[in-house]
Amino acid sequence: MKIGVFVCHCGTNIAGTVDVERVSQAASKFPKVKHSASYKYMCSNPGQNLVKDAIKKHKLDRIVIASCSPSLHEKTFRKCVEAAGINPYLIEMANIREHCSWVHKDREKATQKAIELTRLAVSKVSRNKPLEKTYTTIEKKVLIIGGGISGIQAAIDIAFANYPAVIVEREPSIGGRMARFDKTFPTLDCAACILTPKMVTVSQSEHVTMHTYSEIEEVSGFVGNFTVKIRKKARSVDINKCTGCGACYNKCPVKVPSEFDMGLGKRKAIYTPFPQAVPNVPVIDRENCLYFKTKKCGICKKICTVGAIDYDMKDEVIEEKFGAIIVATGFNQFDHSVYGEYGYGKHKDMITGLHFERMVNSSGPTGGKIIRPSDGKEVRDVVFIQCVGSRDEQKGLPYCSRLCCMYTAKHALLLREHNKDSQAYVFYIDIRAAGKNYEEFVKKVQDEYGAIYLRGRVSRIFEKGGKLIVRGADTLSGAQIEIKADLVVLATGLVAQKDAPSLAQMLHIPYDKNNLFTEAHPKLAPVETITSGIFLTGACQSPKDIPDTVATASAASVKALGLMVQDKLAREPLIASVNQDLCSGCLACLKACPFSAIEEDEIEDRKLRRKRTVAKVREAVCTGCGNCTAVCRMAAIDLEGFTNTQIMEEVETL
Amino acid sequence: MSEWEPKIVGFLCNWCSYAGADLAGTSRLEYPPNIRIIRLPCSGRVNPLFILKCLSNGADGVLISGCHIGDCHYSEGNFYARRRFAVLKKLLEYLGIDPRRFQMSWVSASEGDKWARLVTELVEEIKQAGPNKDFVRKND
Amino acid sequence: MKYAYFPGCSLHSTAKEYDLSTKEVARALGIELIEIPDWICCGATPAHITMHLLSLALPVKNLLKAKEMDSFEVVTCCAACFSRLKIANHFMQNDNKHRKNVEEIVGEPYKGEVKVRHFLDVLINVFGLKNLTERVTNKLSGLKVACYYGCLLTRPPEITQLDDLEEPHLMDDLMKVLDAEPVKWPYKTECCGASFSLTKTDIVLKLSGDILQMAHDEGAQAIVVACPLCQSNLDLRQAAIKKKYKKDFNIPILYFTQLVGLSLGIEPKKLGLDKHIVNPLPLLKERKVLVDK
Amino acid sequence: MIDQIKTKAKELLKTKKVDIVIGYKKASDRIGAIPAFIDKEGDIDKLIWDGYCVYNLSNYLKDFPGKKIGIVTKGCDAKSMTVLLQENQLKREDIFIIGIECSGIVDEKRKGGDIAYDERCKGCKPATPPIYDVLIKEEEKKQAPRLEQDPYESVRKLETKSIEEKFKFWQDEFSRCIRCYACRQICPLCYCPRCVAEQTQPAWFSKAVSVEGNFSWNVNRAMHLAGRCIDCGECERACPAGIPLRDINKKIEKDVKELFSYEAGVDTEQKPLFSSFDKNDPEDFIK
Repeated sequence: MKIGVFVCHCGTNIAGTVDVERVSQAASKFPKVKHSASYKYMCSNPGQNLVKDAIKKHKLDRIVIASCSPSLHEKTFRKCVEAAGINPYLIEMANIREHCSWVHKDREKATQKAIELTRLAVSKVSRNKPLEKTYTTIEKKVLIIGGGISGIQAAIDIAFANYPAVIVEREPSIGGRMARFDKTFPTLDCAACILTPKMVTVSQSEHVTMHTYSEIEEVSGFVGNFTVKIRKKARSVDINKCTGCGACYNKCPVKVPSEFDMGLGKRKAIYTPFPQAVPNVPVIDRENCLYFKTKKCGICKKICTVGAIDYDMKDEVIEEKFGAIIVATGFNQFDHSVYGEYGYGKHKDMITGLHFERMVNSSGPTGGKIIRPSDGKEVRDVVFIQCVGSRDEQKGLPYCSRLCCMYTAKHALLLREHNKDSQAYVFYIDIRAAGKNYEEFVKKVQDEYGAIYLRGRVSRIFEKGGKLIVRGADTLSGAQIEIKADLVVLATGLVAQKDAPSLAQMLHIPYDKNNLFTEAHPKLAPVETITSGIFLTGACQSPKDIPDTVATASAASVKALGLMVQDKLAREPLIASVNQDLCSGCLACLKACPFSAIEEDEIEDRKLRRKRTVAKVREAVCTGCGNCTAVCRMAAIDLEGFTNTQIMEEVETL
Repeated sequence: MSEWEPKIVGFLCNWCSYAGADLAGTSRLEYPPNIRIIRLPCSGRVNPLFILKCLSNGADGVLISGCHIGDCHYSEGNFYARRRFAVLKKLLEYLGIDPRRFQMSWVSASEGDKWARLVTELVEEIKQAGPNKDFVRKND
Repeated sequence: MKYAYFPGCSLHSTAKEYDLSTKEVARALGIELIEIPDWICCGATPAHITMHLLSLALPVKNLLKAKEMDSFEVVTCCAACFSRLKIANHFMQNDNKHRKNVEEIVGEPYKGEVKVRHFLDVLINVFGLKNLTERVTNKLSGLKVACYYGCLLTRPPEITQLDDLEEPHLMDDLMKVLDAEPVKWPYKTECCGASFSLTKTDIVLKLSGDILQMAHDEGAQAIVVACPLCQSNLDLRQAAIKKKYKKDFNIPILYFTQLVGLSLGIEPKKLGLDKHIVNPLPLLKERKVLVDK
Repeated sequence: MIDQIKTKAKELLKTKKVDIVIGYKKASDRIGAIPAFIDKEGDIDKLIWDGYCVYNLSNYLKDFPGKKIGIVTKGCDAKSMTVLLQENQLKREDIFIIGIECSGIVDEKRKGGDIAYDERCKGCKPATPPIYDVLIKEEEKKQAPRLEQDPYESVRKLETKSIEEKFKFWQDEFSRCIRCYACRQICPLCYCPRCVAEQTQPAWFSKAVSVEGNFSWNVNRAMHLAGRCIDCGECERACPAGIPLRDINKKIEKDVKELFSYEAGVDTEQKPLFSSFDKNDPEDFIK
């Protein structure tokens, strides 16, 4: 073994406090060190050449660079020694700048420490092993969970690059929340007008497969090679036969509140959630269908001319392989019934913003009329309350839901457009209109549409004389305010889907205390998760408006496509590996792995002359955290690059 | 004979504490030179046997430092470390090893100042605890 | 059922009828109330707006007296006393710094071990509404009442732990058992202005006036209260309200204990029904809920 | 009740439900009991049951790979089987547990004297095995009242000592350790193919009989049993140097119960102590 040590002056950054020459001399006497040298800037071209030349001249096989933090130049020097013919994992760095010369003033002590740090690095490198990058194949197909605007956009982007995408949507139609909206801020184009063309594009794309009325059942595998089980719930209508004529739901005798219309309208027991549904194939709601309840009726089956109705249809579980997964599961609304001051959600004429969207929509349940749900009368005075649930650590959410300021402003505008005599009152805490043309939009609503903005909280809402009395504080004037409202619209915050944690557990991606999925890095990896190959888009990660949702959908698609275009996937070799002879098969490591990167394996035990279970690392999944190594009592699992031998050698050198 | 200076080993996770110690350097925050840092990917990588090895090899103190809870680069590594070393710490104390000799901290990548302060305090504490004589491997 | 009874200053003066009716009801139901000997101020307004420590030490002193009686549960009727005693316990249980200071003052260790209950709580949750139903001999049928809880009974909820913060219902439940009709109204926990009852009476007139107006609008013939301060503001100020706002409500303000007493067949005088400013007797006569004796 | 055990053993062997029955038989001193491995019906009469049946027989399960085993099991021993099942070392279908609702065993040191409960039986309340296939109860008369004793009494006593006293105490105790590893061999949960104590790459700790070597071995043994040790007490019984190993095991048992509400050997589905965590685990010791 011939170790070379190279000590960097880093100008005066190191040399100013550390006697670099002495470090170099001391290092030359360390065991196995054949050569040591110092130079002004080791990372510069001449510096690197000095290393390369020395490797050739002295036939060095391992290198220690005593310089700055490895986070800066470890990669640089790996490349450097590789160019000189040494395996890039046979170098170590001694951090004598950040951890030494910059934090100590006493030259003698700093020099001593620098020598010891270099000694540590030498001892470690003496135990390094040459490592090779590993490669895995990639299944060229992307799974998109959720068929809202987020998932739709992602599918379009993936399909545009000629890669197959599969959308799994649990509702009978794609479209998600956006399909329920009337108009969109700040430009006021109608949601349907911009969404439906995209829905059609997706449905007609040869690269996109849609599984609507379906849910993810199980996910296994790892980046490039996910295996996913998808449950296709029994639709009771044959999707291949149905022509979408609508005769069945026209004749169906059962009426129930429509989920799509937030209970403001009715749908049939066989139904499509909305007229533009994609696919335009109805589904039977078996809980309410007379045939399923009483075995009588069967009108839909009789009337269907193509024989698409199939009462005996069963759930079907299919299994598919994917190279990447995009999670686009969207959001839910905050449940405002926790607020006693708002009447625990009991007032009939108090609705949420999403109800308002349905009401104001001309194809909605009221035909675009804004009415009081209690008596159906048209409204005049409407109070909008912002931050319902949001920014309330006591009873609600600690975070800002980001879009309520904007959609409330939009609602105030639409209210006036629908009814010239109406008056909007908006209670707010702060107006957060940070977006292109957003602030201008709010100003317009205030100035041109006469919405009265009141800065303060509502303390009580109660019914009196057929009206809702809204009492609150206007903190700007200091006055107590009481408004007799016909309708109160709550800008309820955005929350994670109820089953977000179970999906996250299935996917092995982290989620925060609000059940929102956690990105790999809040700034530098906002659509990645720490599980490679799984990406996030839209409001499942944090509340987002449509522009942000679409942007993250395209971002996630690019990330997924980045995988699709590779032939093989290179992985850092700094991962765990099992010495199966030492392994008892207790699987403590498997249970302690945050990434499910360990699986069971079976070996033929020569001593016992029988098969036994042992652990095995799934190299493509392992991230190299090393947690497994610390829970292994028999030290059968080790981490390359930070092996037990390397670390013990370092400690031994102390 | 020169004044005794304690020798301390620090097992630092690469993503938070090592970067925090780097930041202390970049910010030129001075602290005593008694600590030797061993870089690991995660506090979860630390095997309790490393601690024993340090102490029997002459270290006067051992520190494990990782990301704050919730910040772990591997999302959960520090949770496991926390549980593991809660048990070890109590056991060592029960067996008569001065609790000051084995400590744990969370230092984030932005807490250069905390790192400098932590090491300063640690060195002070270990100085008070005195040299680790009892537990050291005798030179044979 | 045996409790240490802490009446507080109001029940010995302005709210004598609350004290009377409570004792009558307790006697009738077999709930033993033993007044804490030498009880002192509970630490309400005069103490707690001037000196925080005093406002803890005073109630603790009282609770220690109760402890000496070997009684680990104290019952009080006044919402302010209830609040002070509960808050003192909360601090003694959860705040080491304050506990040390207070223990030094009262000269004894105390960790908040004496349980504090409001008489409403005892009636409903200990004696039980079902048991009470069986004891009602004189139903208050047709009597429309607005149950007014005021500010202190339910707030702060983590300390009082008595009833729903925004929509309390204990008294409403109780009234239903007596066959009275509690009206649905939104002002159950509005402020009556009690803190200003001597210093800024015009505020009291406005706030108490609003409460009376709302009760009136929702069809209440009487207001039922569980706090002597609420009672005195709503009862006492009706004349001044009439003068200032030209509104003559003439709504009797009754303690829940008085109505429970009536339904148990106790005669009005024993319940202090003759001690109100707005005379409730005509209404009670008209509704035929008075016991003929 | 020994008849019940014999009857069951006979039935198991006869019906070929098991290949072998592990139980107890009289030792050559005619007083103590030693493990019996019965594979012939004819040998069944050798089986005994009395207060001297102290061995934790689950330690022998691994010696019969591929065989179906019937095993006589006390409450505490069944807990170690729970851990073995948890850790994938046994297949439940390979063993038939003849569970004994035990009323305590004798203190071996007083062999020949009166039956007295062993130290470890004090404070053992549920003597019923957490898992079994058939449960045999001890006779009523032997069900002497169990002492309501703090199982951690001696741990607590040690905890109150000063650091120096503690070190002194353990240094004295460990100084007798001859590194024979009897504690490991007898432990049903020390099943590693190659113990770290014998590894050389790296050499985890000194193999020499020295203060730090002995300390290291014992800390290592204790940490490897954290959340796993079910206090069958075999290590202490086996230790020729009389080191109070249970005081170390109990210390960790107490700590993990207090810190994480974790108890070993109660549930086969439970995750190992160190392969799990709670987001709210205490961290007051962390700076």
